[in-house]
Amino acid sequence: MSANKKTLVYLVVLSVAMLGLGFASKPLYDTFCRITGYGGTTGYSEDNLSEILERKVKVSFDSNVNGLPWDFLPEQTDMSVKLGQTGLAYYKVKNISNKPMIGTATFNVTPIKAAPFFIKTECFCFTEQRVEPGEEISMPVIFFVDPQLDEDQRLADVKDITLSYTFFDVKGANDDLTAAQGRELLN
Amino acid sequence: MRLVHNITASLALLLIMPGIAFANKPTDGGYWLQDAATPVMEELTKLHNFVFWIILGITLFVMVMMGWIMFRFSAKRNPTASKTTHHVGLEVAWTIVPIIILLVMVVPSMRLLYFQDALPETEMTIKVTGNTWNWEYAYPDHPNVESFISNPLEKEDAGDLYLLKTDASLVVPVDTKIKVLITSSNNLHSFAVPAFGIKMDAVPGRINETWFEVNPGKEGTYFGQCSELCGVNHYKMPIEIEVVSKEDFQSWVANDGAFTTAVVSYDNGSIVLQD
Amino acid sequence: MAGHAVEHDYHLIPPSPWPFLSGCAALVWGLGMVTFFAGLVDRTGSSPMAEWFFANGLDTLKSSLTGDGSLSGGWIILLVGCLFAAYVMYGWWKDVAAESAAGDHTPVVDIGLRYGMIMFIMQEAMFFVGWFWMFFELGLFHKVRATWNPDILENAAGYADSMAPGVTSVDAWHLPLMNTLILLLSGTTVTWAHHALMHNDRKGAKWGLFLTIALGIIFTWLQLIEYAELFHLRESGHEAWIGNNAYGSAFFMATGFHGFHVLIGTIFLFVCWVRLLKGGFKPEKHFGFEAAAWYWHFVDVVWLFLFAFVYIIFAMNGVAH
Amino acid sequence: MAGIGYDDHDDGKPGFFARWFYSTNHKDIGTLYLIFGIISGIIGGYLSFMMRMELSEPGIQIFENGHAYNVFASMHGLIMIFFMVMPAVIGGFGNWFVPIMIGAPDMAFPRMNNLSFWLLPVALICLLISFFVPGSASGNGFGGGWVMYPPLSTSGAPGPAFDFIIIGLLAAGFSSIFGAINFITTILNMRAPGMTMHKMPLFAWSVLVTAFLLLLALPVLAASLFMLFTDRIDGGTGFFDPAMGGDPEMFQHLFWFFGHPEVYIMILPAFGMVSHVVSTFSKKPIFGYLGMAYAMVAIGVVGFVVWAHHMYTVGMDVDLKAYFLAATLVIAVPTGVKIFSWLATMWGGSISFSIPMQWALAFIFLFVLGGVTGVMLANAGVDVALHDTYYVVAHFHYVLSMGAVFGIFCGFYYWFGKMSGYLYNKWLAAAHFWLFFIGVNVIFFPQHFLGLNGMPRRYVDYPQEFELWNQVSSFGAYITLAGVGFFLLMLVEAFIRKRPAGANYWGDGATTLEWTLSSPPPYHQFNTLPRIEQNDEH
Repeated sequence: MSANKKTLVYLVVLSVAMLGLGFASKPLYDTFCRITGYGGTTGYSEDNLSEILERKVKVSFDSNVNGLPWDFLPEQTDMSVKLGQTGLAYYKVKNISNKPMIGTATFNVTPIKAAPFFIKTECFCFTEQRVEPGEEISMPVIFFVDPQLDEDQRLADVKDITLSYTFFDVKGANDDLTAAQGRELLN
Repeated sequence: MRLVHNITASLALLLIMPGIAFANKPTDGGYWLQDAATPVMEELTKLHNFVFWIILGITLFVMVMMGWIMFRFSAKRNPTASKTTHHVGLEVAWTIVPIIILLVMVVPSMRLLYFQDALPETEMTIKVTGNTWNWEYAYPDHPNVESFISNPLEKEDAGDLYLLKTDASLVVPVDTKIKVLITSSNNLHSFAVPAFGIKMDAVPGRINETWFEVNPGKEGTYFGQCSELCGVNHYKMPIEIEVVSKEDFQSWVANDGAFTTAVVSYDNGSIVLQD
Repeated sequence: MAGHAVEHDYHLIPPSPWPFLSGCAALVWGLGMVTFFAGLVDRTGSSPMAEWFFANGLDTLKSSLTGDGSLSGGWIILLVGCLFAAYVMYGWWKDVAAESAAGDHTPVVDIGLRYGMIMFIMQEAMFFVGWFWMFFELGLFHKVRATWNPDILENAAGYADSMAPGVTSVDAWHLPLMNTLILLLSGTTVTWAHHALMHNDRKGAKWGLFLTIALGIIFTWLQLIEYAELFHLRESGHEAWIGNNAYGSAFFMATGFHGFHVLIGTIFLFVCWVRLLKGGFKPEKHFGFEAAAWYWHFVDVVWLFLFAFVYIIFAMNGVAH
Repeated sequence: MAGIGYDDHDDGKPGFFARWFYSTNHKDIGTLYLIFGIISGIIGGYLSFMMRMELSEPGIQIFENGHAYNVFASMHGLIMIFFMVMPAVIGGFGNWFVPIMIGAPDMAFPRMNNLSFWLLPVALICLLISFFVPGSASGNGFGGGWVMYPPLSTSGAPGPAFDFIIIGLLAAGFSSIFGAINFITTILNMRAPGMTMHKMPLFAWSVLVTAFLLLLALPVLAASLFMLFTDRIDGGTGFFDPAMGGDPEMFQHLFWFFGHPEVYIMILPAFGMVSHVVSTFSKKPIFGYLGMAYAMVAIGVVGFVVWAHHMYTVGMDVDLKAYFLAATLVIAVPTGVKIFSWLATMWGGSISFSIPMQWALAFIFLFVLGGVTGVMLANAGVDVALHDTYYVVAHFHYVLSMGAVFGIFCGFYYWFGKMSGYLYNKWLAAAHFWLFFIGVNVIFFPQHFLGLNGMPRRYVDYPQEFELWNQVSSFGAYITLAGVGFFLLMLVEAFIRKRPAGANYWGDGATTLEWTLSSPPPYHQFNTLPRIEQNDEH
């Protein structure tokens, strides 16, 4: 029986290792990248905002609307900023339907590896925006690109960063519209 | 077994015959990658061919070995079996050799991967949105060109190019580094153009990017198809890309996204339209 | 080959109806799940087939069962499935207990049962790996991609920013802390019961087990109070209710499945308690009890992970409600 | 015990109903699994045949629309994986031969064994119901592929069809989890005296590794299925809903964390069976037994850390792609060890080309073919051109339709006499083999060309440029169908003629414990446990 027990112990250790390896490989890899500076998730420290480098990146703005009768566009297509320099951009949104609607915006940044260095100090994302019928509102985004981007070898080729927003309708908030239209859109 | 080996061997031979020059779309009876129109696709084809020779070699090696063993050690020719069950050298060898082959393979493979990913300084951007079931194209750098929807043509209109031809193609200039932003308005889609060596999923709420640069002299119409299952009309959302000369593209932009017969001249980079 | 005497200690079991009936119960339960949830929501769309399906199938059944059809969905089928499953479990476990009492569980069979229980707990652990993975993904890497807050790996407080702004999190140091202490305490009481059983102190074992079950019920009760408060937030129109976003999804499903496992563990312990009261278990042989205790400890450990990550770290920057 | 008053240690067989519905006998349950696998195989084969007929020429001939085709494609995948391959190799052959090979009288938990089986018909019923209930606005059934990616499986499929699939897969998943617990316990706890781990037959090893993969991978699938289920409820969760801050891509991570080990779950037992067959018909022990066993363990371990190579085009960070590329290539090493060990086992042997050996040789050759295209696909850069094209379809059918399925037939013919007690007709069996071998190659080899040329998967209709190879491929489906016909004919013939098989009808090469028993084995074998000599060589 002790041989069996030994085998059990080995196999349990093995499975735990398999489990751990599988589960941990992604975070481990990211952590590894951060520590070695090889990967894309380099952390940033909070007190380097004063530093402004000469290197410039072009920030392009993109917008999408998903399931809402809204016009949503950036007020500028792109803007060139120095690393560390604060930029201010506006998006405008207009409700072209005849009833007030609530939407919420998600956003993301490409290239993925540059995303952790793109920092927004003010944005309209993940909060519900209510827009009256026919109303047009302008929404600011204040951002800067972390100067540490310059120190990362992997990001040497990054000259162009895209900031993209998508407005979704808030689940349940615009029911009379979406229950019918949303399904229609999806099917 | 031999017969089967012959068949598979001749099929393999078929594969290594020099490829016929293909057009910008799939060819009936085609058995190789579509012709490369971009540097990425050229590199991709090179790597594919490189790996192909390696895997063909491995397959042939195993096949020949098997054939020889089946011939030499059949019960007829070798009535008494040996009892060998271990050979350390051999076992080490067939662990080490594949590792070496893989190491040889992984170097160009990584090079291609990073080449595809590293976005060069792009000269213009196009934005692609996957809808159910058509593609929407926008030119953020050219605000005067309205975004438009590209629907597939029905059989009557498309003729031989049914399921490839659309009513509005994406127009891009040749010899220009173009960034493609890809997103989706509902289901997943995938924007794929085989001749360009690009394929990128369109994910709702996310923006993905890739890039291509059509080689000089490669003007023409290219075709691709949605490559991620997106529902009932998944098969029916083709991608049609018209690659034109830089001049033609300028005039297309100047005409707010239309080809006209109007004569266009260029004066220090700014466009002058003449009637 | 009949006639050979059996010379091994393994336990060969005669045909048993329970597995087949379990399958039947699973089918009823599954149909109940679909019809209950499909019935809650109008998913019929405009398909005539759907109309037919609901009109001729479920609605007929539903109205014949409830009389008026005011309750939508197949909750009755779900309920029947659950009761069926409970009946099967009762019968199955009764057989096992009887076999154990009859001495069929020889040492080698006993070891097999232990292996089985360990494997079962391993798969339960992997189930929670799925939920935690989702939780960390939403907490950490989703925001790396979305650049919400890039310093997540620098300090643990960054976890909290995975929540949408203004979302209130549950204060870890109120009910969740109490629940942690309750579960830890129940871990000691179940060990007390185990040691008492080993020393043939049946009275102590009964008390220890009783306390464990009571603590388990209190835990579930407190968890329900917490949920009720959170639902109350939604009722009162709190706009950033955590159920409105993916963080809330992960929170409710992870803690909910843990709660479900607490329930199973409590029932498991309760069955042991009843067996104990009826005079079951011997100091040298009481694997049914040990399995329940192992399971209880597993549930306890999962809670500690939930408490550490879901409640404390994610809630650091959150606003107490 | 509900009125079934059998004595615990009775050797007599119970009556029909008790024997087949209330069974606690590993061989009977194994038989049930095999019958179930054949039935599912016929259903799944019918679905794929219809798909091939549809694709034999451009235009939509058979199906109402793309959705109907997608439903067939999705169900073909799910049924073949969960209800044909897995029940056959693990439930069927595993149940039949793992206890016998390790010298045990039965499985560790005979009742739970039967539960594992009975959950499967339940699951299949749920999947079949889903065919006939509304899926999306385009029609009945669920057409989101066997991978079930959201949003097509959440907001894109609002009808109850997909709920039935979720319930069915949960039932199938629990069936496999219980089965896995049973196999692990049986193998670890019930080996005959002297049967150490390092003397255990390779098939038992392969099932042990498979069982661990099942145990660790399936609960993650269960969790992600629950997430889909709650995401589908209005006012429910938003794990994969970007509007709520969720992420559709995350499902793909969770799914493939299960899905990649699943691939090895299907192929590893086939490895085990092929090893025995190669050894038996070469009249030689396995070459490099330990290497073979630990290669399987290595494949299992590495199989858990390569999942995202199914997701190269979702927009993943390039370094992650590089990691998954490298990790995936590593799998080629232990797989190579297995291939070469089989060749070395045959080397110096005295090979007789009986039917199981033909399947085994074909398995090795075709698995190599499918394996090397896997190396091609592992290259993330090249995968951009091949991802979601017919190249991938060809690749995984070479390793599954020809790997796993050839493994199943290999085992089936190897053990058919042992299980049924009858010999099969060699001519019918040979016709089955050759038609099947030619058929599947004609189906799937041209699909490499289609994929290279750019034809995407899951298309009900295609541009006429892809016509030639699709025609060839569909022609192969007829040949394969004829092959399946001969298989069924072979079964019927064997049971009509009832030619008795001896205890060891393969002769000297067959050395594992099942050949020491009669054919079919007694209802309860090993009432006296066999004793394995300490100096037995592998």
